[in-house]
Amino acid sequence: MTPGPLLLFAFLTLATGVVVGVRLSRTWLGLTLAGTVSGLSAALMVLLGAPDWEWRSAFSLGGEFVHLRLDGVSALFLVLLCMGGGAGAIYARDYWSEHRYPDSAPRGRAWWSAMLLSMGLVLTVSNGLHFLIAWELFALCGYFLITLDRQRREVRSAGWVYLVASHAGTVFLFAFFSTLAARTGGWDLGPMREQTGLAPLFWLALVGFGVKAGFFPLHIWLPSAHANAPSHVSAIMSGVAIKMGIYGIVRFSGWLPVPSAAGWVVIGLGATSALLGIAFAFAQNDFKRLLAYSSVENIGVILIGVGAALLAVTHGDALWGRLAFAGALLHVWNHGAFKSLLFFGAGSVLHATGTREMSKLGGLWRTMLWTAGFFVLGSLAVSALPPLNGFVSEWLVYLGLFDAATSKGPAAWAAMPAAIMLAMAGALAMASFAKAGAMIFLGAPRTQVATHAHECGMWMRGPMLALAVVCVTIGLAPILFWPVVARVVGSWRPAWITMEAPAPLLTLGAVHVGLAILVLMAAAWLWRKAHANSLRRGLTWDCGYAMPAARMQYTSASFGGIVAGWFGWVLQPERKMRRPRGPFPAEAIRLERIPETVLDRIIGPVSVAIMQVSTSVRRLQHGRLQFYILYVVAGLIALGVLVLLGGAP
Amino acid sequence: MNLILDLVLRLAVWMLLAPLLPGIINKVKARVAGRRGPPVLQLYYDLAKLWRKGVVLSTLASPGFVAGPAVAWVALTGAAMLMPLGPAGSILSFRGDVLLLIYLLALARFCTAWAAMETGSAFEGMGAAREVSYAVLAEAAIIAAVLSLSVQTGSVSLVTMLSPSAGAGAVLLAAGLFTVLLAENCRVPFDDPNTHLELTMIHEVMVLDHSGPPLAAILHGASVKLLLFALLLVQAVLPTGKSSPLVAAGALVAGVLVVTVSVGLVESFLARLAFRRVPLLLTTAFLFCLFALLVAWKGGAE
Amino acid sequence: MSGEALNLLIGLAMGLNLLALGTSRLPSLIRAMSAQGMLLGLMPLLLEAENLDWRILLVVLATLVGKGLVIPGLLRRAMRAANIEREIQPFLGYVPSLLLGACGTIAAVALARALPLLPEHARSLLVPGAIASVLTGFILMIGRVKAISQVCGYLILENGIYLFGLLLIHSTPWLVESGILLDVTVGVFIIGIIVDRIQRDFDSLDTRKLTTLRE
Amino acid sequence: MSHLLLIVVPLAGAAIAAVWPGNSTRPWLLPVFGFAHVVLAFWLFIKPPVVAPGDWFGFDPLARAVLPVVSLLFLVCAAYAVSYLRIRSERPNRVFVAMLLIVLGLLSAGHQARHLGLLWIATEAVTLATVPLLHFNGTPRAFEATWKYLLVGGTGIALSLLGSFCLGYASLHGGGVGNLTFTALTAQGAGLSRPWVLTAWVLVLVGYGTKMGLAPMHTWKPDAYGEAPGIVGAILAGGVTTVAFTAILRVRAVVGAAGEGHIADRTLLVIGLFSMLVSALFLLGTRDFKRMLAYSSVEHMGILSIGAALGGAGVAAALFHVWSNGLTKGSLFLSAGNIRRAAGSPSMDDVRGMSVLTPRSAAIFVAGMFAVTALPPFAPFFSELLVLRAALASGQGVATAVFLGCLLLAFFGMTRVVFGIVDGRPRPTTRTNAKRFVETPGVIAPPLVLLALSLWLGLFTPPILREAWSAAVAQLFPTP
Repeated sequence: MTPGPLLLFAFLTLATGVVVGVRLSRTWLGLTLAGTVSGLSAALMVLLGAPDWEWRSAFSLGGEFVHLRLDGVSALFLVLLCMGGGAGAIYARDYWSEHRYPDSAPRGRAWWSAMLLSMGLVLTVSNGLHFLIAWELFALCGYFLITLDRQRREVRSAGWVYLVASHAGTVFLFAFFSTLAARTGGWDLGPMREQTGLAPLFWLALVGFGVKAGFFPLHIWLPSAHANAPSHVSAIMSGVAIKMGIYGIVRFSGWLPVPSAAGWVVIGLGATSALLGIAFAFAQNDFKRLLAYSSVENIGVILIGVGAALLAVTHGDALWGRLAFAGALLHVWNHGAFKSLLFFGAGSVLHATGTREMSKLGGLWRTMLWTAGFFVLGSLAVSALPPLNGFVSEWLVYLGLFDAATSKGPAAWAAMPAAIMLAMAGALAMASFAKAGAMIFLGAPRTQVATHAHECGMWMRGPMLALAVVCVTIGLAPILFWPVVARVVGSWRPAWITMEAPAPLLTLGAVHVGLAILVLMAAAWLWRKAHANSLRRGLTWDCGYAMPAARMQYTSASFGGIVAGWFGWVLQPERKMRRPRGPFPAEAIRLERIPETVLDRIIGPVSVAIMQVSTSVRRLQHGRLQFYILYVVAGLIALGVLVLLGGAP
Repeated sequence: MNLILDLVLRLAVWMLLAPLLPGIINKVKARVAGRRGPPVLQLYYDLAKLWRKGVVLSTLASPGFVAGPAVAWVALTGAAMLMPLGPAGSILSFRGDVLLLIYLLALARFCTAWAAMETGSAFEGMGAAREVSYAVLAEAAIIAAVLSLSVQTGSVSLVTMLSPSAGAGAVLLAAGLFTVLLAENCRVPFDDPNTHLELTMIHEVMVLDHSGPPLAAILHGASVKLLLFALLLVQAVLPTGKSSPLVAAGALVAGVLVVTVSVGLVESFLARLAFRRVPLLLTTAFLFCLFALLVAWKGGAE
Repeated sequence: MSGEALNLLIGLAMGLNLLALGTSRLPSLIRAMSAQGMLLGLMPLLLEAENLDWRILLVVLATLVGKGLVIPGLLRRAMRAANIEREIQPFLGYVPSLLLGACGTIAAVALARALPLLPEHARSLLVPGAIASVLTGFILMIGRVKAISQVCGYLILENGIYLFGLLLIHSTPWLVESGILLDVTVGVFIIGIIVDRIQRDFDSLDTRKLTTLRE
Repeated sequence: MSHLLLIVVPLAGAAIAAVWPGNSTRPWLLPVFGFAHVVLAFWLFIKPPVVAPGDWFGFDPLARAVLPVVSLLFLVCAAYAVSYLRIRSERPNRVFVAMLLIVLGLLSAGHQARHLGLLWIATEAVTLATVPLLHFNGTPRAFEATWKYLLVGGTGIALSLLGSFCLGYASLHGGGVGNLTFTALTAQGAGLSRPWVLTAWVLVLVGYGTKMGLAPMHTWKPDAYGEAPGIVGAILAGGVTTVAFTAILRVRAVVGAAGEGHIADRTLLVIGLFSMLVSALFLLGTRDFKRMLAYSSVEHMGILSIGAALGGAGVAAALFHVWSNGLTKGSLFLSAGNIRRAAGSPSMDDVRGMSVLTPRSAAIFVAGMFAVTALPPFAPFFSELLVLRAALASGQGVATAVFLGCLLLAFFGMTRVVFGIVDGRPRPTTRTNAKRFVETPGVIAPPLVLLALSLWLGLFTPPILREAWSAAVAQLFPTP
């Protein structure tokens, strides 16, 4: 039994899903699940030691023979894809249901299958031309999924920003792949580490894939797109789609030789994204934007690991590189799991209240206990707190960095700052998610919508439960996943293939299990103890204030205020303030908005400048024939001059 | 078998000795102020009383309000279990346990902050915000300190890291870690543990609405944390590695006492900082640790 | 001797260029243009003086009729319909355009020196004349606002090209020759029709009114 | 002789159309003769006849490489014309139908012309024949557009005539007999007088470049495409420009034979990049979706000329791009025509929400837009990628960067306009106007077919096509 048939089956089911999805929702769900499950099993088969699977077609597509390949790296991401795709499909059944969105729900199903299909192809094709095709299709599906709710203007503009940003990235990939083809004389891809001349191409790939991965400062499209998309789409975009960028970087840094500066740059980008991304997240008031920025942070964490690995490659295959890289790979899965979980949670809050502003929510735990629980779990995981999965992967990355530091090679100069920034990012992540969870679920409802919230249905809770289970499992038994990671590391760099589990991984798992048990026991015990002694309910003692109102609670803006102040230089918050005046102050306002700095402060002015050029050029088309003929003459003269210049023999 | 014994003994030590420190600090402060002050064992009495007392729960609070302190206490005690006790070593030590320790502290912080936000009171919100925000700088400082230790000793597990040959950076490290200790345990000049002006507080204001056993858990956890940091500081600085067990143990106890007393002295001679100055001080602490790291980098070359 | 006569005709044509540039009255512009056209029409007779045959005659006749009668007739008709007599405030004044034309002519002679010519053409004015007319055509098309003047400019341009084409009169097959001629004539004819339509739609031939299509 | 049928048959059709009585039945002549033409073209395509060197007309490899797509495009547009002219039954279509067929005939002539003079005659004749098509709508705007088309185009074409004469004189001066057939000129090769050849090249490039619509000689294009019916736009953009392009290629071959190929390539590259840049800047700002198509066509002409500048591989890619651009642009023009007719205005200032009013046309329009902006798996993606690859293979780093940058800007501009008119809520006036337009299969199928063809061409390019293109390359770059 090879992965081939399973993949074929997955392909067929998903392809039929594209067609029937428009009509039959149940059949579609069945097909999608079947497809994802079989894809998942194929990937696991490879990860658990089956040899790489490779297939070349007899027919040619676009003038090239189809060449599929499923090796460790592809399989790792394929698992993530199937996980996210399946969960999202189930979640969407209620969340983006037929009767709430009669026109866009069918489209949504078709595009969903198309998205899974194209991403699967991105992961498996091994031919530059077909890779580009699959990549573009996947970007396009993403666009149409983000803009499912086309009637809303802000959705459309967010989608447009995503579309053009991803096209900008694709342009770099055009350059990358055609240069590759021009240099190697063919579109076929595969390991070509020995052709050292190809090393500079890494920079093209880094930018091209980086836009999709959304590391700072190429993340401009990410916050608005993830915030405005339907939540199951946000989940797959953030959990899976941006990982395609990581896949590209990992894949081609593994197949092609990399310039010696690559490691430094990547680790630097990673650290920057981690710190700034989470700083932006902490300052947000829109909880989906917060989640989006936290994705930027996690991409940063992953890139720190990848960068450390690249450094290790250029420093004589140092061992610490493997640990960091393993951590990064594991974090790809972990982030996929807990970020999808969080977006699902956010989705059900949105579904119940219709608002994304935390300052309008509060006290939801009473009505949405399940969602609250899952959200807290996700928060713990994303804040890399033991005993959950987030900590495991970051722990591995840390170990790599520490070893790099203790090795005292030049790499330490990258490792030490990276470790410190990672620590700060971790603390900020903890703060952000403490804030998010508390603002949404704790305290008193700040508005009516929050009071009348309701728990989401089984179809939405199920996927959350599944993902939560994944988070807990990886957290409690990391050792189980080591062989997988080791396999991938091996297929990334054959030199690293022999790699036994770092001993403490088992201990860590044991400690985590113990911790989990103790935590539960202690909580239960204290709860019972509190009840055993007398337990009274009373109004919050608000410093003796008689009638505390919901409006008096700490808001997300004030919660983030301190850090927003520290990072003011990059956050550039826009404040609107009217202080209370006079003996009987009428109204006092304090609004704070955190713009997307790179977009507003850098891309904005540049595009304005370009538009000015365009307007001035368009003035030349003023309708006066005389000038049109003058242009012809001018062209004549210019070309003549050009020829004369070139004509000098 | 003796693993269990070891565990029990350690637990006992930690749980029994930890509450001593705040008592000592208060005694020192009282003496300096020329008062008699509360007995050194005051905290034990308080804990015992609180443990028997009933609980008042805010109408808004969820079960998390009680679970938070419990989890935090477990996390802190777990961290304490990872912390080696001089010659006795630690009960289980593995590569990277130091990171686990740091993140357990973070877990504890998350839970206290969470529990604080439960009541929806503006004051607790304020306290939690301050706690998590200042933690960012504190974490940076701690990681820098840990890095310097591990660069110096070429290891990533506490037992080996914490028995250094007195590195040149020991002084810097001491200064940095001491400041972090003050910040993390909400002592003056960062916080005033026994004022009643909530607006000026971090930790106290977070636990404002807690009562009974949960409050007991929080207070005890805090004392454990204090002891933890004191031990970290002492073992990071004192070159107890080579010396005989008895000497080492003595040095350890003495060191902890010194730290505690100096905390008390600081509290009696310094005023609490204005909040906008706090980041400055923390950054200074971070820089101390950073320099310690650089010194370790240079010095540890041989 | 035929060379001399030819140069004389070309000189005349170049003079007509300057006249076309200098005049502000449309009728005289049209007259200049058509006169030039007829001169050009006559030239083949001189060039092919020794071996005349009916084809040449046909071509000559067609040119004379087309350029001398049909096209000017069309333009006059449009002009009358629009009852305009003279060009009003051109983009490029008459004196400047005259000077420009003169310089152009000189430059043309110089340019013709720059390009290598066959000995038998070395002394004829064909090439400079051609270039000069082309330049004149451009100046008129760029400098004038009345549609008719621009058409005249276009025709003078074509005349210049025709003049250059005479260099190849031995080598180009008469079929091609006449095809080209036919095209040109029809082209101008259609331009005339469009001018007429524009005159009716915009009831004016002032091209400054023809600027509705713009960015 | 069958290659002459390609010219004669449509002209005969035109004659019939000119005398055909029924205004309602006349349009059917278009698909009939279009079909005949397609059959002929593809028959010749599969069984290419031998071309005697001296022939004035010949179905030579170059003609074989491009003429079929023109014919195909014409057939689909003819099918569309039937239903279009039914909608516009208020206007007499005698001239329109006749002229369309004449244009087809002349296009075949132009593509097959192997004599510089005949090539010029055919091109000029096409220019003249398209005039009645341009002002079919009979509005003042249409006449203004026609006027500009005539004078700018006329000037250009005149220059190309001058250029052809110069080339002839180059042969005379080089001791030749001034025979203007390409075979003779190429044969004379290095014997041609260098200064005259270069002069000729500049004039020809500007002249035929004007017909192609290369910047800065493109100014007639937005006006003409903006005012003409969709079919005319499609045929202009897919057929007429192609003749001009083949003309440039043929002359380029002569210049190459004269040993000045590198200079010609440089000029082609520069003017191509310039066209792309200018059109991209225009696309960023334009608010009229038919003019947008014109600018996009300018951009693609730039891509063609860049391809032509890159030697054998580039020319092959350019020929591929002729096919892909022709088909894709065709579907865009036709669907845009539908939208224009339904919306009653071409400006995105007053057209919105067409996805509601004309869902099918809007969908085709969006898909076509993605196709023409090189999104896979449509044909332009593949052809442009090949151009790119050729550029990189010949080490044109800077040119590649500019090329990609312009593609990106163009994408910004086009998505902006297209989504601007497709999304949102339609205005009431648009609603009422759109009631009168029904998306019958007759107006939906043709653009859809073209889009499908583009898709098929991209994914399953038949080997025989590639063979035809490489044969054309072999003709243009003879390897001694």
